[in-house]
Amino acid sequence: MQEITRDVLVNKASELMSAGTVDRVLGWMRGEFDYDITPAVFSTEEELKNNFVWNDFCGANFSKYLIRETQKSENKVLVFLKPCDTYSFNQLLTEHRFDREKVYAVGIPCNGMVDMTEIKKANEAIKAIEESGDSIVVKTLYDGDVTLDRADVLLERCKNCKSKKHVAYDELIGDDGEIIESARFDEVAKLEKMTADERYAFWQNELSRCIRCNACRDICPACTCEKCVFDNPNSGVENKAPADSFEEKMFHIIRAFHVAGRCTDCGECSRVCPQGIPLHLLNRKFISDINEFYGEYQAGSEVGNRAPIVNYTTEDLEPGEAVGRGGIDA
Amino acid sequence: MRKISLDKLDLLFSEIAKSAKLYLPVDTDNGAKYDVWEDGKKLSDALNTVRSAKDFFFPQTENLMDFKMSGKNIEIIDTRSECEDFVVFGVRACDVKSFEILDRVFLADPVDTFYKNRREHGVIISMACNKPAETCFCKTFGIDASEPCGDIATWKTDDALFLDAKTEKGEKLLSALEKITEAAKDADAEPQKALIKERLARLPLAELETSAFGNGKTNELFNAPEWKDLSESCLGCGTCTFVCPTCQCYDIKDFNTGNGVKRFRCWDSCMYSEFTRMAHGNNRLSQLERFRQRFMHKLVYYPTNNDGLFSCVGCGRCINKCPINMNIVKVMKKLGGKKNG
Amino acid sequence: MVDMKDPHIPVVGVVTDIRIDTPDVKTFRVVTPDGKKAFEHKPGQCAMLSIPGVGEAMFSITSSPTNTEFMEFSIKKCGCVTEWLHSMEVGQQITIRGPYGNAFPVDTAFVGKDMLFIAGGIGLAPLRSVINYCRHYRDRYGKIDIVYGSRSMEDLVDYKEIIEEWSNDAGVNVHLTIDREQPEWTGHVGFVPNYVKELGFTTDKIAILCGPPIMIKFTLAGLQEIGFDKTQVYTTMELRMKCGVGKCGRCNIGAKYVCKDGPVFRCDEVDELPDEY
Amino acid sequence: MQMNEYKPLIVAFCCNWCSYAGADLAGNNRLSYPADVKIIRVPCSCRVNPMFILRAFQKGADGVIICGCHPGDCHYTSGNYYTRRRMALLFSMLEFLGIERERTRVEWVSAAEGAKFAETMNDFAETVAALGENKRLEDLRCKK
Repeated sequence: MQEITRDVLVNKASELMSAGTVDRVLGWMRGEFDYDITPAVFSTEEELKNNFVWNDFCGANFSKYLIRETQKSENKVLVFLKPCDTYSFNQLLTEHRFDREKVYAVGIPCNGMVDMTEIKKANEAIKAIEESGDSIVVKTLYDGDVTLDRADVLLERCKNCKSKKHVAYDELIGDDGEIIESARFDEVAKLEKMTADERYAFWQNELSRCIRCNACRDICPACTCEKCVFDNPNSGVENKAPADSFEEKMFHIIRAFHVAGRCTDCGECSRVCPQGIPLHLLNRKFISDINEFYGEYQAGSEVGNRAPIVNYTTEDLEPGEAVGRGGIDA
Repeated sequence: MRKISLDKLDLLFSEIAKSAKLYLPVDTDNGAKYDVWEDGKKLSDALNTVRSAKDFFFPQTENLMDFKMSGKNIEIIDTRSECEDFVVFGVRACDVKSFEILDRVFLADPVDTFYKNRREHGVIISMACNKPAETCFCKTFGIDASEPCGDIATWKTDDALFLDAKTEKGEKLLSALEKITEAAKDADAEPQKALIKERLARLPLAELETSAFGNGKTNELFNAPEWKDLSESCLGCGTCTFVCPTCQCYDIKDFNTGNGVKRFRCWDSCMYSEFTRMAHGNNRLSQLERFRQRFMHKLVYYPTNNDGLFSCVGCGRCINKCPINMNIVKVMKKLGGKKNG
Repeated sequence: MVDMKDPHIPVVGVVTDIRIDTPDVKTFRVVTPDGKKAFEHKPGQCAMLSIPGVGEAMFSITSSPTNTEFMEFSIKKCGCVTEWLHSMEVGQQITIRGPYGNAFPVDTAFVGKDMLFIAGGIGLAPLRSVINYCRHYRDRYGKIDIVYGSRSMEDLVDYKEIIEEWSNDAGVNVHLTIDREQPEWTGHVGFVPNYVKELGFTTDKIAILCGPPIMIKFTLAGLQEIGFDKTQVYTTMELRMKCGVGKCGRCNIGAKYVCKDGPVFRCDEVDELPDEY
Repeated sequence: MQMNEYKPLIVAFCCNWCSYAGADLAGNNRLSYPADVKIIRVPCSCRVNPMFILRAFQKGADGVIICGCHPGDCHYTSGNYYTRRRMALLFSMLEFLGIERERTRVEWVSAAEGAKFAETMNDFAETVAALGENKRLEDLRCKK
């Protein structure tokens, strides 16, 4: 079970609403099943009581919704932020994307969210999903109950959680955690150790599945351009479908580049990809390069940080030195 | 009706593959997908493929024609060629139904010859769903997953595969398979059908119904206040449209290759902000309008123009894939009055 | 299959004449390379013109079907395709496909009626083919009134044809207006909707409206004020079209596809559509 | 180079204030460099968007080189410092995707370094020629 129950959050939200601190709540809304949870704006206590959920499937990061939501009204909106969400929150503030004064942020601890795709890989026809300690019990329609180790079916980003610490909030429920030395760059390092041919084959296989649905871009809290270059018919690259394998690569390279230095590694891109492409690896490659070339940098850790890509020193390494480093085949 | 024992499936596939390219669902790390059968490829047990079967007839991108330009002159090069025969095995009842829905768009006058070409050269072997999932609601749209259509319908039991030809194309193929299959009585497949029927009736979405939608409901639903809440968190991505077996909106674009121009067609999504952008402006400016368009099209506009046939087949892909878990079931329940509530 | 004609595949057209109508409107004459009309059409129908590499766009055919030699398109510069079209020279080849959409019921509902054409700006383009059709079969229709307004004198499309041909026809009355006073302008000054009301037409006519949406809205209201019924008023919405063949899924207003069910609608039919235009 | 030998197509983005003039100087001094180097003049090396580089590969380039002012000498004070960071990250990413790292390069060439310009181009063309045709960032539609 999560330490913080749904009721605690509902009560907190109701309390803030009746006190007039906020007039609406950005929260997770119950779906048809245990796992299909939708981000929603709750404006009455009644709605909160009936439809608010907090369970293993509340992966959605609300930070980006704040841009639209804060433009709607002069009143404050309550937002629940998991530790990783707070980094996106800060990054958006750094970029002046929403008005901090219109938000009341409540930090909530998180034990990691479960990846439904992972569960469904082995189990189809699911009646219900229950949490019990470190296990997840999947009740199926035809094959009885299946017990899974919770740690095995966490979202990738949660398996490699980088921080249980909230870096922004007005109020915190429960105890704050710590920044974690995670193994999140291991996969990047593994790829770097492969030969160029192997890496090419790996990405060719992964990116060839892209259907250009733009879900990665549209969910990304760093992708907040009013008009994306890939939507602009005059850009010459407004490619609605991957008509050639080149275009898949271009889209993903450019997208990762556009968020380089601003990506907080929230992992939403990989979570939502309908084709299961490990897009976070591209972002992490940039993060790990930035760390290595220009010093440790975590986007969103503080408001007002200058992103490394809009910064420089006269002593930076040369592009020629940037390649072929750190185990990459020479 | 014919039957073949399951341990001879490879024989069946190799026999079919002798005369035409055979596609079937195979397992990958990221769910099942249709792949060309070759020796060693195993039929997936998954309920359905991640991407729908519409790709066979309406691929994500296809070249329509080429142009060569020289000075003020233009040469139009018709690049069409006769499609090779192919067979798709293991298509579920919902996806088979989606072909009928696409047919009514692409085969309506004026006929889309790119679509028709592939449609005429493809043979569909459907397969009944032994284990329909919680996200299935094909029954809502009058589809019976225990009696799939297609050119040949099949039922898989614990030890055998039953095959029943449904069309002329199917009969031709099935008769070519006579020497490796054995005769079976219709009654032999009945227990399996009954089992599936019973399972379908017990699905969580079995009660979802359509009486609030369909022909003539446009004005009633168009201004419904519920659209605002429903579309509130929609990201405007194209996931639902691209995994949907019936979404068929497309765009035609030109690509200058440096030695000519290729005009190609690609899937487009009514959820995209630029979808209806024309020289004079954009017809649907808000996400609410775009969101409404998608569901109104499936549940009202399409049936209005097509004798009440809905353009959703209840395959459940959008339920599984939407990044924010908004889907047609939630829309139907919210707009469908008391019955669906 | 591949010997069948596909609706997406166009034919080559040659631009044989380019007329500068206004600072941002040009009229292009198009024939096939062997000098014929690319296809037959009815008044109000559209055609898809394209320049490979730039794109396709839908335009009303401005010439009358009674013209057996060529087709004409009056095109306002407003996007990439139109910009390209405006930059071309005589002799340039383009591609053309069509005709698309329904047409004005010139041979049924309009027969024997007095006609009132009301256009604003480039809105004259779709009406020109109907006007010239009616002029060609002059005895089939009653009196013809044309109310046409534009921002300024220079912005009146087909000014030469209006003055030299239309105005001289028996039973054709042309009423021109411009939005603001100009020294060399001796005609009426004012917006189209007000002018229509001032002119005070009898209500036994068929009215055909085309122009900017705001003009259509107010003119329609004005017509209703002086006693017109919506069933007497027609308009065209070809601006929304994209593929032209009822498949791409863009132009619909409710369940109606503008490229198949339209672009010509009677105003009472428009009323039944959801408010999405 | 032999006539029948494969000649790579090189796109060189040259800063208006230094390497473009450097290329001019190379020409004036009759220093030869491969004719298959297509120079694109940019106002500053930092004008080069990563998309330009990818698009060059798409349209058939086998190698892309960016030439700018020496660090510290930027006409706009700091443009080339940004170039340096961006390209370091981009090239590293291209390598991560398995694209041969020798296909992309950044060189600092001043207006006075006509010889360096020619030398750089000769060297780069040779390196790219050794790699052969660009296959990993090609767009099949653009192939004849």
